[in-house]
Amino acid sequence: MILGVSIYEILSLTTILFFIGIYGFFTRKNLISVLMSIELILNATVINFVVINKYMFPEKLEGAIFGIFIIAVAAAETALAIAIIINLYRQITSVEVDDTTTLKY
Amino acid sequence: MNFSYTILIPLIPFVVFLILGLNHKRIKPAVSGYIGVFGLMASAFLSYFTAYKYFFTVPKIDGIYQQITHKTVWMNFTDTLHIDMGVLIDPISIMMLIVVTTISLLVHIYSRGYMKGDPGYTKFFAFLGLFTFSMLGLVLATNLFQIYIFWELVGVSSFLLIGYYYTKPSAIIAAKKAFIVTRFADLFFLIGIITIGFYTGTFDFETLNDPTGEVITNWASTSFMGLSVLTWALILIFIGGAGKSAMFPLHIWLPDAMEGPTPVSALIHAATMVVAGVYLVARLFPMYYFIEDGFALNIVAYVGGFSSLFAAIIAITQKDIKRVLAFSTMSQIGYMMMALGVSGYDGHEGVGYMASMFHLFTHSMFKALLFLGAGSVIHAVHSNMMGDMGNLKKYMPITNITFLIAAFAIAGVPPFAGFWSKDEILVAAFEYSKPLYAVGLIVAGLTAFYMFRLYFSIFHGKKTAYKHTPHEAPASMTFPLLFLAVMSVVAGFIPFSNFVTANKEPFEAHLNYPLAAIAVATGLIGIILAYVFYKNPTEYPAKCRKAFGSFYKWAYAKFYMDELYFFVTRKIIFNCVSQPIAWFDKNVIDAFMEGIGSGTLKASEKTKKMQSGYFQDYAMAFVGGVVVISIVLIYIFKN
Amino acid sequence: MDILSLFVVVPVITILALFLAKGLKQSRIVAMAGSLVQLAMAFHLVYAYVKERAINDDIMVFMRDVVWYEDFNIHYAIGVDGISVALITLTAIVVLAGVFISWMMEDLPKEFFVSLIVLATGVYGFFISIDLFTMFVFYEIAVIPMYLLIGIWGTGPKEHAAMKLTLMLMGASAVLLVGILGIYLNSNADGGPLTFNILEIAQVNIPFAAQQLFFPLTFIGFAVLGALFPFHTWSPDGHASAPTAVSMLHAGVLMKLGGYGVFRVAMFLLPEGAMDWSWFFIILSATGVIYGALGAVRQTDLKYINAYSSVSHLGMVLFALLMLNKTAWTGAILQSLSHGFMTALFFALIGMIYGRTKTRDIYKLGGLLKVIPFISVVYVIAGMASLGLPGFSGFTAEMNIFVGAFQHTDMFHRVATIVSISAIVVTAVYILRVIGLMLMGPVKSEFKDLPKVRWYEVTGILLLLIPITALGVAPLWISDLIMESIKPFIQGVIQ
Amino acid sequence: MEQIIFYILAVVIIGMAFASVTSKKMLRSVIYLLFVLMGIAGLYFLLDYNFLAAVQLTVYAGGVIVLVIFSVFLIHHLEMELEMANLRKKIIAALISIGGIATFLWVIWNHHFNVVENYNAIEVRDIGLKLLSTGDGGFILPFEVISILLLAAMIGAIIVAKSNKLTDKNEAQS
Repeated sequence: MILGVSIYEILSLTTILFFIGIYGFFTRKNLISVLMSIELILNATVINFVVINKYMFPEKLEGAIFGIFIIAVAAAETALAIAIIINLYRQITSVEVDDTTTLKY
Repeated sequence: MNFSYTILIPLIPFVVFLILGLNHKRIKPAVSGYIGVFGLMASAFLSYFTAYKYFFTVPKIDGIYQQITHKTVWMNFTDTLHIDMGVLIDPISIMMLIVVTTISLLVHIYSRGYMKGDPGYTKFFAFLGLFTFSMLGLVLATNLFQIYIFWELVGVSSFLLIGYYYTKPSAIIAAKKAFIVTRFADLFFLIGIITIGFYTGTFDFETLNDPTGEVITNWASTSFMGLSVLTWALILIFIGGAGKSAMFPLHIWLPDAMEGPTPVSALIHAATMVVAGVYLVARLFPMYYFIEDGFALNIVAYVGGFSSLFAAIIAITQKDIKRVLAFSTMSQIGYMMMALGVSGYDGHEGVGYMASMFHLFTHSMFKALLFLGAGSVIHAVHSNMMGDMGNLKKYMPITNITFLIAAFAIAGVPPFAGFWSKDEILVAAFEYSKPLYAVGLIVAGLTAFYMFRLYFSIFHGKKTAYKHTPHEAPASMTFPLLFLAVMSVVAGFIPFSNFVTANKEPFEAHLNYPLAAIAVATGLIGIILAYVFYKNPTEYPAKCRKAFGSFYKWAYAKFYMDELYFFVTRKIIFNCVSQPIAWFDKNVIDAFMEGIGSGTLKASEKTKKMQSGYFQDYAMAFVGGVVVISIVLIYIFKN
Repeated sequence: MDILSLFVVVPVITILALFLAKGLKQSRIVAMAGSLVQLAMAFHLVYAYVKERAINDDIMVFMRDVVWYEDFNIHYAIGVDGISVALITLTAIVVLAGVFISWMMEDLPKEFFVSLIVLATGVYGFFISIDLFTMFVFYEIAVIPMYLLIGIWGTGPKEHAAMKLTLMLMGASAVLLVGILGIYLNSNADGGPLTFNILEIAQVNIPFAAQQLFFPLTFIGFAVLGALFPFHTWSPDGHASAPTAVSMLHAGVLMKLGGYGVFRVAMFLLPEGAMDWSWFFIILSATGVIYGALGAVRQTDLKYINAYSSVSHLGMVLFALLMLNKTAWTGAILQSLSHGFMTALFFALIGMIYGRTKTRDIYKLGGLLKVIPFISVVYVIAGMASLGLPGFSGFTAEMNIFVGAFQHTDMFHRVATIVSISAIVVTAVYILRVIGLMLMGPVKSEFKDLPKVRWYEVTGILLLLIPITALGVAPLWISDLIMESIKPFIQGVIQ
Repeated sequence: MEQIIFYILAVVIIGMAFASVTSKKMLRSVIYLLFVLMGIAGLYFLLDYNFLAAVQLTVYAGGVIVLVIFSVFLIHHLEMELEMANLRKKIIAALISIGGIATFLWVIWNHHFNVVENYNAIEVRDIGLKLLSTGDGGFILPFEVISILLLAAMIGAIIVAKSNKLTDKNEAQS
């Protein structure tokens, strides 16, 4: 627990962080930037896990462990994503979202 | 008395039709002519035999000729209402049998000469067979529906024969017109039949025509717009008859029908089919007479009278000989209709009925003769127009004589056949209504005039230079002429009132001398006028034409009836109904249905833009959706 | 194997055999053999039916019932009465004629015949089913090959036509499905189990409110296939693009499914709804009768003329069904048969003319009577039959309809009847117009020598022409056969 | 004191996050992100989750960010201006985000959390035991799964990134 800081404030912080990530995810046109936005989102989530664990169930460890898992998965995901991005760059010499619209209609 | 063999009378021509029609490529023309002629000969013989047997061997009950029927159910409508097929033998059907088979036989013989060398020779005889079959079926019909069935078949064989020269546009149009106009009339006929069937529960003539029966005595039990429903039905049926018999205003097809080969005109459009309407009214005469006290019969009388006058006036002005004859036919049929209309029922009161049938009989003889004679002339001159003819008596003596006899007969000069029948009609009309009598008299005069105008312009008059010298027709064509000429003379002496009467009870008819004298005088005046005008080329016709001015023009244009119909059908029905419907179908109904389709397409075209391929857009939609749904859920579950 | 299931099995065997066939020559022989067997079966069925009917008094005979999907009580239930027997015979004849007419189908012959026979299977199945669900399934089987047949083997804007036709019919089946499910869900009104079986439902008194609600759905669902005005527009486009044999089968057989369905499902199961709604549909169908005829007058494409003529004639069928009496219903069935043969004949002839002249515009054609006399003469005969000439099937049917329609004495029915009757004049106009322009007249130079008619064409034509004449000349036995079968149905309405 | 640190951290995190998603320079954006991650690590320290904070720092700040920076180096010129979405899209995204924030905040602030007063720190040992525990509530299975996942991801990343052959083939085709 942080002295003088209620769970509401921390959750508000994570919410804002989460939606900043969302905003970035929507507006960025570069794949790497999009990836970074995803990191923001994930981090916001991890904080939530941890905070709720801390504030409401201090005897338990699940929140923290999940946080670790998420970080691990996020790392793996980032590694893969960057591999894909680099590969993509090799193929089309671009990592812009505009050039990867094969899902179109 | 067993008369079931009479079924053979129509069936023989039908078999001829089948044989010739199915094998028309294989049978040689010479053979097919003989097949037709012999078939008809058999039919004719059978009908003569039937006439003899019926009139002279079947005993009359209470002095009334019996009606003999043989029939079998053909189709069931309801438990009580059904169509029968069969034969009905009574005086008028026998008379019609004789007329039809005789004329048809003569036309068959005549056609062997007339159609010689025609590529469709066999087909022609096949059609003649079909027509004869249908007409005989009509004549022998035992009920209204059977008559309707054969009525239609007659119509279609008429269509086929008018359109016989099917590569000629005018023939096609004429055939179409004939069929459609009569079909239009048949529509009313059909409605009339169904009405009668519904309200009386039967189509059968025997039941319908029984003067003491349920149908006739109960006519007042139903009413529609002030009249008995049965009266309406009879009027509708008369419209059907008027269509086939070319009564005003449904006559417009008849003059055009002359596009067919001349023997066809003689058979169908002069002697037999066109009198079907008269026959129909005569067949239902007790109904016409008793129901609503003869209201429908009055209409018959006036329509007949008017048509007769109307046609006679037009006939004077026409230049095509076959059209003159066509209008003459129409006029004479109007006469018959009028005679039926003015007739009473019992005994001597029924003289109009008798006269009508008598006139039908004699008319068929001399009108067929006139047509066949005209055919012979056309055959020789290769033209229909009076202007191309003249002084033919020199080249065609037999045709000349026979034509003259026929002209005398139709003009009502004693002792030729027309005189006797026409006289009876005038007597009946005189007793019934003076205006109709006057009409009849005027028509008699006009008839004599235009007939002799025709005669003189063809056989006398100016000396025309012919490209090919006309010559008398071959024996196969002159024999029918001579035969019919004899008939035109002697037919009048048949004591018709002994055989055919309204109530089937023979009576003694005798000449009404004053009236006969007036009629003959009128006829003679007409003939003399024609002699003066047309014996040699004179100025009079032109002067008269001028004197009548626009009236002449109107009459020459057949009072613009064709144009009127043309206007109604082409301009109003086609352009104002059919065209808009086609437009409506395409631009409203179909467009609406297509609109559903293309609307969906357009909507999808628009919405597919959302499928932009940018994963961010999908994510945006997803998150937006989550947010919106959350808000909605929160709103709902807040409380 | 019972006598009715064979009608589904034999076409399926034919289809399997067709898969083994190679090329046009083999596939057409196989298709012909299959259709011939079906025709023989149809004749045998007529014979067996007449024999069975003499000793069996049930509504349906040759019944058979196999559970198909138990949870919803769906059965493969089959049975026939005189009406279905007549229509099955019609189908068999038209299918065989269609095979003959497609004798020279160069394009993917195997697939063509397969689709054709799939269609026939659906139609047979539809006619023998007495279970609503099975019926619906067969209905869909019959409708769907249409898309392929028009889309692949058609001419002109075929994709559009095929799409339009299929979509409109699918839309109709959607409505129909709602109607059928509505009937199904109300089939326990008397306390019994839910059922799709027609005969069982007929015993149930479905509540009036439900009848009122589901009758129009069922009626429209079927009647769209019967070209009910204003849902007829798929038919002209569809026919114009379809290949000959498909037009024949479609107009000749498939469109009959509409009238049959209306009769067997809508009228039989929902009689009160029918009475309640009849005025509305009478207006539509009578409009369709005269409207189709007038529409045909102005068309120039032979197939369009015929399609509109079908709208008119089938409008007559629906009109007659709505008259709700025995005579009119007999007329309706007769008209279905008659129209089936006639229109199939027409389309066959049009196909032959088109195949020779490469045009269907009546203003471009002319004088064909001289060049191809056989086809032309048959065309005239078919035309005469179509305009209701006595001696042909159209006449007997129409007279039954008119006499039946006249049994209603009120003004509304009278007017509607007279409007419908007056269509016969308009029919004469457009038939004669075609005959006058196309067959008669001077021979045009470009059509001076057209190929002679071939044996398979003659066979196809005669197959259709003979029944038309037979029905017209001796209608008594068939009309009695039908009337007999109608009796149980009419009782529902009279009550 | 802790309150003040928290607010400073919060401002840093949000400010840097915002800068990270709006910056037009790629590398700066990455650096901003680094600050965000470090701020979050600070938050964990504040919450007495020291191990987690360490993991956050090593994995994220140390691993991921470096990976990202390298890839940026591979792909971009350093001073390249990033292309941004058009204004309309930005506004819609902003609206959705603000709507989402509003909804979430409303929910959070309207919810009563059962907060338990406590100040006990979590030992690394506890986490390790819990992770490897095979007993009740033990995380051995997820742990193993994660390790396999990481392995798979690693191999996958190598294969994807090194698929020269595929590239050659594609180029040859095109």
